[in-house]
Amino acid sequence: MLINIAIAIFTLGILGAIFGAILGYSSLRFKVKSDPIVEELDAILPQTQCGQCGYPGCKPYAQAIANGEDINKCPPGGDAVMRQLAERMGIEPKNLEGEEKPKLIAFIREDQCIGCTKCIQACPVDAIIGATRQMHTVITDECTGCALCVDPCPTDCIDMVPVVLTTQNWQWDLNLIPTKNSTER
Amino acid sequence: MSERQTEVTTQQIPPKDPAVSYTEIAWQGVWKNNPGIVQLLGLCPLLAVTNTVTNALGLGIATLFVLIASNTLISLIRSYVPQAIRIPIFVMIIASLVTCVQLLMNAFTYELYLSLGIFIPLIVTNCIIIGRAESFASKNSVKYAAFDGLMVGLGFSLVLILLGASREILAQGTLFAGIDALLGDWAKELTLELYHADSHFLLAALPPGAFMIMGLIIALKNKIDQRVSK
Amino acid sequence: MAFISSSSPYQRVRRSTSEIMLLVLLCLIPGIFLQSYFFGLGNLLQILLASTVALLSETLILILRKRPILSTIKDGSALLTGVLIAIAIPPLAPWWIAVIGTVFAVIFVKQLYGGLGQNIFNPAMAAYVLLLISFPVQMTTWIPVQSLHPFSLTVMDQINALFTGFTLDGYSVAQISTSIDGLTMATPLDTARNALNSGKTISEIFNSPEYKASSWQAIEWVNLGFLIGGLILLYKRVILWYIPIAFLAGISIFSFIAFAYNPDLNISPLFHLFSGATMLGAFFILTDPVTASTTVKGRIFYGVLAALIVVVIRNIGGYPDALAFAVLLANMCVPFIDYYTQPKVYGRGR
Amino acid sequence: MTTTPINLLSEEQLAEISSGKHWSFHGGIHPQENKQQSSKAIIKDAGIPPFLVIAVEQKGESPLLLVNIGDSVLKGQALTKATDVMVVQNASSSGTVTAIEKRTDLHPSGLPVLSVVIATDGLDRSVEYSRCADYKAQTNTQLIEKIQNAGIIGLGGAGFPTHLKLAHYAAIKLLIINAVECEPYITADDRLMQEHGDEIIDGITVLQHILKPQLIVIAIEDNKPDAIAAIKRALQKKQSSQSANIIIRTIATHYPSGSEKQLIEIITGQQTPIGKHPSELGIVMHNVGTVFAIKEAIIDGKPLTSRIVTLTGEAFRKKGNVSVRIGTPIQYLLDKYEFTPTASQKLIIGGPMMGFSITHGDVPVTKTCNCIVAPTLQEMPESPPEMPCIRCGECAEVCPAQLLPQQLLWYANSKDNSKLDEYNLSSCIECGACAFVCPSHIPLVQYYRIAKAEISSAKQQAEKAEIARIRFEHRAARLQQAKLDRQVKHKQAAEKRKQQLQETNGGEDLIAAAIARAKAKKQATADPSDAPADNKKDAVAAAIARAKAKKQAAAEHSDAPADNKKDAVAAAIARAKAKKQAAAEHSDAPADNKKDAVAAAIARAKAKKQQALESTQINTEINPENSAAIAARKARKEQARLHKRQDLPAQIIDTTIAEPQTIDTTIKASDDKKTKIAAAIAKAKAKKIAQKDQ
Repeated sequence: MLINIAIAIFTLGILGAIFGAILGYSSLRFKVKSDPIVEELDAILPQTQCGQCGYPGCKPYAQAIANGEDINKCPPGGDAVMRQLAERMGIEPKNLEGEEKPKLIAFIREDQCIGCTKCIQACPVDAIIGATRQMHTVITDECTGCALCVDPCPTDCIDMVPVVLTTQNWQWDLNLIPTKNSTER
Repeated sequence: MSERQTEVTTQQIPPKDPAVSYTEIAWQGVWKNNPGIVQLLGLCPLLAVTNTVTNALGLGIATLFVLIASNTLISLIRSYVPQAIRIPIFVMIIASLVTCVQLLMNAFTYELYLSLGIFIPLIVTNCIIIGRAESFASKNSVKYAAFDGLMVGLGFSLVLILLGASREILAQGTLFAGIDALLGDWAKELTLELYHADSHFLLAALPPGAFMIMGLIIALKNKIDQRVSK
Repeated sequence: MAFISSSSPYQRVRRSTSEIMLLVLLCLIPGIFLQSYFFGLGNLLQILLASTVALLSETLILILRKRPILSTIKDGSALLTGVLIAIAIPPLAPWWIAVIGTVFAVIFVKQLYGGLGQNIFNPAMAAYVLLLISFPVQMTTWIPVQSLHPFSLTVMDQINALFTGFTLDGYSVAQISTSIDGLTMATPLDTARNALNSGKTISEIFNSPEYKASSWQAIEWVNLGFLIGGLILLYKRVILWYIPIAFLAGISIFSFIAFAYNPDLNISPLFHLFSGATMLGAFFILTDPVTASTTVKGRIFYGVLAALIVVVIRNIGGYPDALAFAVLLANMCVPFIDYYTQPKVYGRGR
Repeated sequence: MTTTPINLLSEEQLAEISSGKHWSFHGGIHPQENKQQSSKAIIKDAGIPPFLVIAVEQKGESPLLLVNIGDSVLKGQALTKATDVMVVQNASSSGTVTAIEKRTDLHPSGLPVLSVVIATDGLDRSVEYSRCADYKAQTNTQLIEKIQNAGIIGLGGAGFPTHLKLAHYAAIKLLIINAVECEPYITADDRLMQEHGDEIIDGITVLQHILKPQLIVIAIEDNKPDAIAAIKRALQKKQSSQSANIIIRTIATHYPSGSEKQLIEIITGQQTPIGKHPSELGIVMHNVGTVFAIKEAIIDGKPLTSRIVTLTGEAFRKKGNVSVRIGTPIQYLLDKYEFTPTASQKLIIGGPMMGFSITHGDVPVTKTCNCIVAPTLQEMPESPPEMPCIRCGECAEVCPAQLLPQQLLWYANSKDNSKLDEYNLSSCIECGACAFVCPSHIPLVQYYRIAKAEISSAKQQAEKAEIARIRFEHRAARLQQAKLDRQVKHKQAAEKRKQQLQETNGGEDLIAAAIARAKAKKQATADPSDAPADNKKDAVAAAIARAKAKKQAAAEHSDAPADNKKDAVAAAIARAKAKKQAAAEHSDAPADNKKDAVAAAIARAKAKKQQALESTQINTEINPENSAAIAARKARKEQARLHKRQDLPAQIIDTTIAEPQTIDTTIKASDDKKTKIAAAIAKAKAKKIAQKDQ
């Protein structure tokens, strides 16, 4: 009886040792060093670089998500981006922190611009051009709508304006067709 | 003004409370994260043996016992287990416990042992047990781990019994048939014959019936949760 | 003045989903007529019962799901499901057979998957399989052809048998199903299978008295009825030829291979084509657009696959007829088939 | 733009085509044609409307305008300047330019585009057209430029600039003249061929001269026997070596055989590869109307100022084809041709299969408008409510692009863009055949259009995001580099100083230097405060001294704040305060520890307010509109403030009012002097800025 028990313990012990050794070895041998997930997450994020997530840009936030940060901190990306992040991370979608706003771009009221270059320094994507004491202007195609330039402006001359609907970017919403002649000056 | 206030309040809320409480464990184990109908773990025995309440109860008790014991043991040794080989160690512990249970059932409830057959040794591979060991017992103190085992086991057993009862009623029109195999001769009295018909709903006794009733139970649970959250 | 804005195209073909369903129902009439001619009015009673239950359960589930009721009921799909189930079950099966089957088909197989257009499985066939597995006795007890009835059955007799299990004179359905010489009646496929299992060869079976007494001729006629209805559907372009032709060709070819291999153990292609639910399946069940493949190649493959399963189960499986199983198994393969049989888009080369 | 053709039609293929063989395409439908409504009457002139609205924006871009408000223009006068891709827009009648503004375009969205409005004088005076009988003496470049200046775009419906299509003249083997007109109701091309067969043949010879194809096929559907006969007659008249390789191909009536890709398949049996241009196969296709316009432009020297429009549908009393000046308001046509609206009236531009509805008549006829259908409700009933897709596969049967519309619908509903791509949504030509046959009345095309628009905007956004990412990374790298550069510069400066120091000592020999250093060291121990012992110490001391000097300078000038960062913080707070007014102003204050900063901020805020006031006054003088905007903003702020206040309990307001006083007193008590100085600085600054602005 005792011998039986001893044999059982011995066998199991040997088995345990062997498998443990294999596992221990493979955990060292096949260690994954870099995390490609950060690049993928960064590709999902809208690249507004607005810092609303609390990180200085989209890449740092992607890094933070990979390290377990919440996925719901990107209002510019909205629900769609959050869902993509959730899918990529394999976690449940969450409610968005902060509200999703329509897409805006910055617009400088040029007659009030004093040429202080503060907005140029604030712009994370170099989408404002101008020089000291010269009027500044926003390159609309490059503007990400992050609104980081609005606060530094000493004369409050930067407005965030919605993107204008044109025949080129119209999304076939039949319910929004005006039933009157719309004349814009 | 209001902006500032919200900022302050969000700062005051701690990020996430890692502390566990008994009520939370019970709530999670039995309802919110029920292993059977929410996590959908251990489906193999869940669907295979729940054709009668007796079988369901037998397997439920066996699983419950193994869960409590394994959670306790693993929690006790958790600080001595090397990270890399924790899984084999857990499995070893669980396997030993299941062997004990199997021997006990063989000794005391032989008929049930026969009718449950392979599903008793299969408890070893039940994801619920290894899952609790990995995600809870190896991170918490003994008392919490043991309680968690009890509650998760209870949650699983309840689903087993519910499924077993519905299938038994639909397929045989009885309840607690053969319960004496589990509880002894006195329990023969417990067997109820609810209705008698020439033809029974055979499908309920078959695996597809188990899937369908399981689906209905999950739907019911989700419905209740929806109601409550409203 | 403001004009209505709407999307192109502004011209449309005037055929709607409900009209398609109605046409299918109309084309079922020849088959139903022949079936009730041979097996009595029980069949019509079942149809009445099943369609009523189908409409009621559809209404109920639509209320629960908070969906528009009238417009959905009007599409006729629930009605069609009910009728198909009623055709498939024995004429004097107890009333609750039709009720359980129809409720299951409409609520579980169709609406719980999201309603019309969303279900994976053919509702009528899924219900048939459920009934066959759960209530094998009731589902395989066919009454003999009317000309062979030991007792004359009035309409009231049949209604009574359906709801209570006994005729007005107190004969049970089991007794009705037993023909003059005391043999239990079953479908020809059933009879053939049982005889095969007891070690007889096919030729022996065909010459045996119990086979001759079985309703094989009637079943052949019924199949012919459904074939006619199906051809009308084809002519009206309600269904396309791919699936029926592929299925019937498949049945002929596979059964011929088996027959050529061993004519003693395997029934002939012609017998395959005109027994069981072959024609009903080819034109009315497999062609259900929701659960069938939608590409041209896919439809052909789908028909052939179903045929293969039917022949295999009929010849070596445990159930006499296999159409319902074949349909369900083929249904499961549809997403896979569709994915791998996509047509080459314009400009992808030929 | 030039593609290198690799799949050119071979000689055998061309021989096969000219031998009379033709092919067919997958799917297609046979809708009710209803062409007889308008095909019988001859083309009439629609007349001169009181005003013309000529849209000048092309694909979202505004060209350079050649006219101003108030200018008088003649018919045929160029309104815009041609660029690479844009054609010239010409005035279509004489009159005065009364406005250049955004007007609703003839576009399904009903959105406005930049347009030139001309009030006509009814005289229809035109610029002098220079006829050019001998166009063959001119080079291709000249001819193509002429076509561009005549403002010719594809008149079949898509409106692709013709001069761009002609630019591929190098490797064209087959020219197809599209006279198929497969859309129901439309008869504009039919009538044109019946009445102007000779001109069309002339236009074809012009194209023949430019493109030099081996074969020209005129494709006409067999439901236009009169047009076929007319073209045949015209061709026979021209019987010469030129027309030897022009053939007329009668094709079966089958929608959408008039679509470019499908017609190419019918004529040649070839499919245009996905994402490629037909010129890849050596094929170019022109609409018969375009050919007519080319003839007028090249031979008669007339720019494109009018087009033939089919007015049809039971709601028109007078149906038929009319020649309409580009820019004529549709309402004018409706009135003139006795349009009687019925219940839930629709007005469709283009055919009933691919056209779009407009919601009012105040839109101009454009060059692509070939038909206006005004159906009664009996003629084209409202589509019944949409029912679920039963996957009947009818749509896949008729799809000329061999797509699986039912799968596309599924993925369009679930917004699965990658799946839509996998199922080739981009190959959809939006012909409407799928929606035409759908028994569940699903407006499939509409779903695909929305999905396509969403995909393209998602693509644009992804591109934009990628650019933003690159720019962000560049900026980050640049800032990093600047930081490094600064460090290097500092180091270099330090080294330079070191060297200079060495150089001053460098005249003497090493020993002397060493002695001197030793001496210096000794001295340093004796007097550490002044003489630097070694170079390093010296540098440090220099730096300290510099810093000190700077500080002093700063103090003297009493202008630049010592710390930029602090200043920025203070400025930010100040701005926030200015915005939030007294209540908000106060809640910020306790957060800041440095009292002088607080005081300075308050002062600055006040100064800023004053400045803002001043600037508003200035603006009032300069730009009334702007000041209005500012006033509106102010009003909004005020409103927001009031709103906030109402939300707050009375107590909080009380305390917020009470607290500033206490703080002020504490500030006064402890640091009165500092505060005053800071305030003074702030005021001075504000004044300066104000002056600058003035």
